[in-house]
Amino acid sequence: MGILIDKNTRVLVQGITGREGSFQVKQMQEFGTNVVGGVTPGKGGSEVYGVSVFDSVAGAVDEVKPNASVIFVPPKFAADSIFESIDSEIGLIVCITEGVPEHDMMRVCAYLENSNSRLIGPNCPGLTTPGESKIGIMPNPIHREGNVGLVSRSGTLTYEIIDLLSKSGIGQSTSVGIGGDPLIGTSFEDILQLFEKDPMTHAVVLVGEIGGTAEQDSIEYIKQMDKPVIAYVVGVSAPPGKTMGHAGAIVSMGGGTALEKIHAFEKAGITVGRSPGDIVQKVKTIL
Amino acid sequence: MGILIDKNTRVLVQGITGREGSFQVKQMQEFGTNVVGGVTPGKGGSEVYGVSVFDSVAGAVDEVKPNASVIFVPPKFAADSIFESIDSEIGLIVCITEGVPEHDMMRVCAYLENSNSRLIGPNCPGLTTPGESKIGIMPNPIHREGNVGLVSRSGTLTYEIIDLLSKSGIGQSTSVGIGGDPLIGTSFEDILQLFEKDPMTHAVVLVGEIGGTAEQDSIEYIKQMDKPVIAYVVGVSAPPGKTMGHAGAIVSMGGGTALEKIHAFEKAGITVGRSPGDIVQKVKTIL
Amino acid sequence: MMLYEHAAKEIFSRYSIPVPEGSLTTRADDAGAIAKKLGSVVVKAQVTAGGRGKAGGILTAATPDEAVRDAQRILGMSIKGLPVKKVLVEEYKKPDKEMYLGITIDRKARRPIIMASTEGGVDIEETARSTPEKIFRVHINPLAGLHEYQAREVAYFLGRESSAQIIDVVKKLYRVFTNNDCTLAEINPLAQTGGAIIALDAKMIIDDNALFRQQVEEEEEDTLSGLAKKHGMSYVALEGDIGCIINGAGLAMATLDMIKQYGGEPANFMDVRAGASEEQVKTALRIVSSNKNVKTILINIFGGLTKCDEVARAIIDVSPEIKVPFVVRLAGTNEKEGRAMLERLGITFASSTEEAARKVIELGHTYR
Amino acid sequence: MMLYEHAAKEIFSRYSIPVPEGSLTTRADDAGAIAKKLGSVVVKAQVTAGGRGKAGGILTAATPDEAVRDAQRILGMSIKGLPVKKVLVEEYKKPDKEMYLGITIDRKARRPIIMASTEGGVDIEETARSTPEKIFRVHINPLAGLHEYQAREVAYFLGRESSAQIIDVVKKLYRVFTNNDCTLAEINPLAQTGGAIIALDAKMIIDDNALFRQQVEEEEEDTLSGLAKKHGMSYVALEGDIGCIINGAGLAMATLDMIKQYGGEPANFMDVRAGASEEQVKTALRIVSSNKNVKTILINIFGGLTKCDEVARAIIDVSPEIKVPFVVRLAGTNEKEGRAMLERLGITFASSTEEAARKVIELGHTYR
Repeated sequence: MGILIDKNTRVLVQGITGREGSFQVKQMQEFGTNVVGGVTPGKGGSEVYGVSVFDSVAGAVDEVKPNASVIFVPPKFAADSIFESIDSEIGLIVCITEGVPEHDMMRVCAYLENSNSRLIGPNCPGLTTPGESKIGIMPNPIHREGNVGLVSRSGTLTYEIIDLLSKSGIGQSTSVGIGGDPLIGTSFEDILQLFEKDPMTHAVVLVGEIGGTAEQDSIEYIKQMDKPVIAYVVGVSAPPGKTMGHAGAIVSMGGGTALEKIHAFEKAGITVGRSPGDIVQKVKTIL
Repeated sequence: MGILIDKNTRVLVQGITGREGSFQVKQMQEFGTNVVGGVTPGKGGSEVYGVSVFDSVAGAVDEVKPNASVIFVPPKFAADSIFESIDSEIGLIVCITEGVPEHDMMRVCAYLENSNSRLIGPNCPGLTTPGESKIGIMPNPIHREGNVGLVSRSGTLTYEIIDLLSKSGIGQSTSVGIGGDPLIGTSFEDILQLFEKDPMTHAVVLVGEIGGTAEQDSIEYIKQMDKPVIAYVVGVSAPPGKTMGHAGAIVSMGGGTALEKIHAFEKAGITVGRSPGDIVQKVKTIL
Repeated sequence: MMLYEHAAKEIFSRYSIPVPEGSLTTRADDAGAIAKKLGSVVVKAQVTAGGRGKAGGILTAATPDEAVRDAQRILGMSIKGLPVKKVLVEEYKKPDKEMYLGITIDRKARRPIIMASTEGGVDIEETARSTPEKIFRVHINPLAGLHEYQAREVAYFLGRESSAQIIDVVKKLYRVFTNNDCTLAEINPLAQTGGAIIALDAKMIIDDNALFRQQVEEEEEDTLSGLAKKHGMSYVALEGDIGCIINGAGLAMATLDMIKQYGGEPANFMDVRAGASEEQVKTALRIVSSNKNVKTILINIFGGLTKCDEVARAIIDVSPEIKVPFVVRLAGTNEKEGRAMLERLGITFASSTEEAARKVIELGHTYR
Repeated sequence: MMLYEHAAKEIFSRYSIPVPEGSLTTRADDAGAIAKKLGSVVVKAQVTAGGRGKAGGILTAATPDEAVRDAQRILGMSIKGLPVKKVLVEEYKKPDKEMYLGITIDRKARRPIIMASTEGGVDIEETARSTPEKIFRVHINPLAGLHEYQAREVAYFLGRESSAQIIDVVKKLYRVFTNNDCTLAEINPLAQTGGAIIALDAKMIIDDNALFRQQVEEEEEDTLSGLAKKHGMSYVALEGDIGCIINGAGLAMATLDMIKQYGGEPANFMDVRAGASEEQVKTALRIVSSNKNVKTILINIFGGLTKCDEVARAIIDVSPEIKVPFVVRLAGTNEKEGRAMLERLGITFASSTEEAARKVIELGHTYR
């Protein structure tokens, strides 16, 4: 089980002939993902690791009927690729691309509101349901089947936590990287709602960062959840006014410090981990 | 009963200080409509027939809580007035204005899709539920309470049919003029669905015109309806390629003749009236 | 309002859509001078009607002399009743391939639709009927605008060779369409000639309701329709002898239909609109009665905004000028006042549209 | 990227938003010449930092001599660490009323938000805290764009006297905001002076991710951050002595947090990004080690796209240049190969972020 993806998910890769796109096709195939097609305009008719390439999403939809797509195109084309998948009514769109302009994302988000699609990302590592399917760029070997759901704004930090959980014998139902940009398609709360309904998931780890109020915005929902949530927020040591790598990770005058977020979680009675190791200990206690 | 409006409908008049707007406020009040406010930018604080005028819809919403609005502003401002009411989440918006540019209407229609509002019109006479409320410009004395629903693309022709029905002792549940433009907010089918569910309505008269396929588009739904529908289509004598008054009333190469429509109705087993008098006879037979 | 080809091409140029070099002229002699500069040319009649080619309004000329002769032949001819006053003399481009590209409003979908076909230079309606698979259609969300991928889909459908140039033309044509409030922006044929893409023809129809915000010169129509339009009314000439004046398009069509049902023939469609004033009704009476075929007149008013007493006053005022008999039907606002005013004139009254139609036909028989 | 006031005002002018007449100069003498032309002037330091006024970077001058003196005083001063190299000398406009108008992105609502306040010339964040009722907010649908009625609501909130002019400015500022990919377009104060509306200050921040489609000159930053950015990485200088190189922003922040938890002090934040290449890691090592405060270096890589053997190669290559000891943590793609390569160098290894943080601190103690 897990959320959003499983063995039956038919994945289309937008930007399949690029360096990163083609590399990740192979990785996903090795994981067991059902990659049914790819898109690169002008390269229709070719193949990448046995996967048919099409000129357009509509062309791919006609032939191979994908129900999810993952986007590896450069930032200036990312919004258009998302629009293309939305218009083809692809249900799940995962945008890995980092550096998509915010004005593009505002338009994309408004367009999504009246659509049948969900967007994960951009600037995210994608999502993995161990034993079922992986969409994105998370390293294959770290995952392990189990009952912990993970939702995170980070990339490599997420890998580290998944890795530690797995090595401690704690498997994951699904791990979702929602992306490190200020404007993203799917929020913590959206994913938490899915975990709450997923019978496979027994507890959730939420990994946040400085910047914005995405973490605080999820608190009201977490309080209503039956399942336990363990939160972790990085950037306690971040100075104000500086972007810490992720476009969204900045402590501005309006707030967004890690301590504010940690205090908000604690005030709401939500367990907060102090380090990846501490999270693993706390998850063990709960399960 | 009837559909869409009743005694509790709280009507806001956009463009209330204009010649037509103010005249129609008085007519609506005499009919029994609960006109709770009006909007004319820059005239906030004044009154028209005892009705408070506001500078903006939002201002009116704060004070007088309308749940419907009727628009009498000139064509170049009509789309903006509709947007303003949609953004204030007015549930029913009736646009009387004739001559709204089609590009404006395309934007309005797309905007409506993701809203909580229904638009009737533009270029329409509005709607009337006898004994309850009237929004728009239909003459007051012609209506009579009863069980026939009426939906029409026309203005004065609608009055004539209502008048004949009333004089023959046949009252109306609600009469709706959906507008004579090629792009309108609410279709025949939308209104038919409401009549089908309305316990007050026992039969429906549908009045169509040449141009487009709005009439044909309603046929599939009519076939599923429990209630009888009597159709009437004008413009049998219209020459091709000429706009007959209404912007939408044109027989183009692509079709849209009155005979095509009449044949489509007849082929689907739907009764077609040949004249206003014939409609009245056929309604009498049915009721 | 349909633009002339040369006006549409000027707009295309402003948006950098490639069009052939050329000049507009009203004099055949100029055609020679232009041809001297451009070499082989096409001389094209400037009228807002389709089928110019079939009517002989488009001719090619290899030499300046031929161009003058062509221009002489075309200037002064009439195409579908429209006199040709100007010709466009353009560089002749031999197309290797002719395609169709058009953007219009899909009224049912309530959004713009781009249509493209590899069969250009022919009637698109004909292609739609005979070989629909040769037409590619894509709907545009009017709020989001044209997506790059959509322009690409259109271009790939038309052929990959010149896809970058076609993508560019599609995007520019969409801007022409939206910025100019077009109900149609069409290139037929869009030609490929020696690797270049060029718009050999240009058609733009601008929404009449949006002319207030568009910089286009409206030519005043010297017709009864034009006169009616100027006064905010709508007149369409028909073949019969019963002049008609009605308020409201639907009621007007219903009235005409009924005249026909009872065996009469309407001379015109005339919608004086729902809010017609006394002045408008007067003008309407003068327009309708100026048609020499008119033997009788039917006035059918269902007053809402229109007041019957104002209509009556207009009739009283203008009737001395009019030599044919009337049937008047007045209903709605101030109906009684209006009727009372007219009774003195001995005018035939009707109490419904059907009765009015019947009576006006009888009246025609009586006076024949 | 924040634009200088003068650059933002140039863009405002292009959109016909009224701004005071003025000129930019790097030389104090020029200020006199400009003032001779303009009369009373304001001399304004051009730096991309707030609080210029309080720092003495904005001075008014009634005469050309005063303007020269002001410019001398301002040129060469530093505001929040930024040297002032240019001044803007502008016609002095006495405001009858100062307002605030700004458009930014509401990240939570995921759409543009217009903010307006009758309290201009002061910090909007301060107004938001102390008197929130003095701020009017309106969200814009990014697909539909600014509606006329919204511009009107903003203008009416600011006062009816000049509403037509303010509506105009709001619409133009929104176009500035969207056409230039702004994350902020702000006028503070928007002044009313003798019936006219004028933008006395101008602030624009352009989304760095959209610079590829914007015509703005990017000034190269002559700092370690600038160098890192040029190589597609992200470096932030901190106060401590532990140099840090990590792939991924979240992991980097987590690593720094842990160093602090264990009592250490990071010298920097350095995210080499998820797909770091050998070359990037080399550059990162050189950047981080060029900070003289650095006593030890922690390299923490969780390979996904980044391959651990490439990282090892980079370390082997650059380590001869570097005089301080390392702790390396390598996990993920090609982890074994990478570790094997580094073992020969006698580098301290860690198997998790926490262990790496602990070990680098111990290492610091050992070498002190």
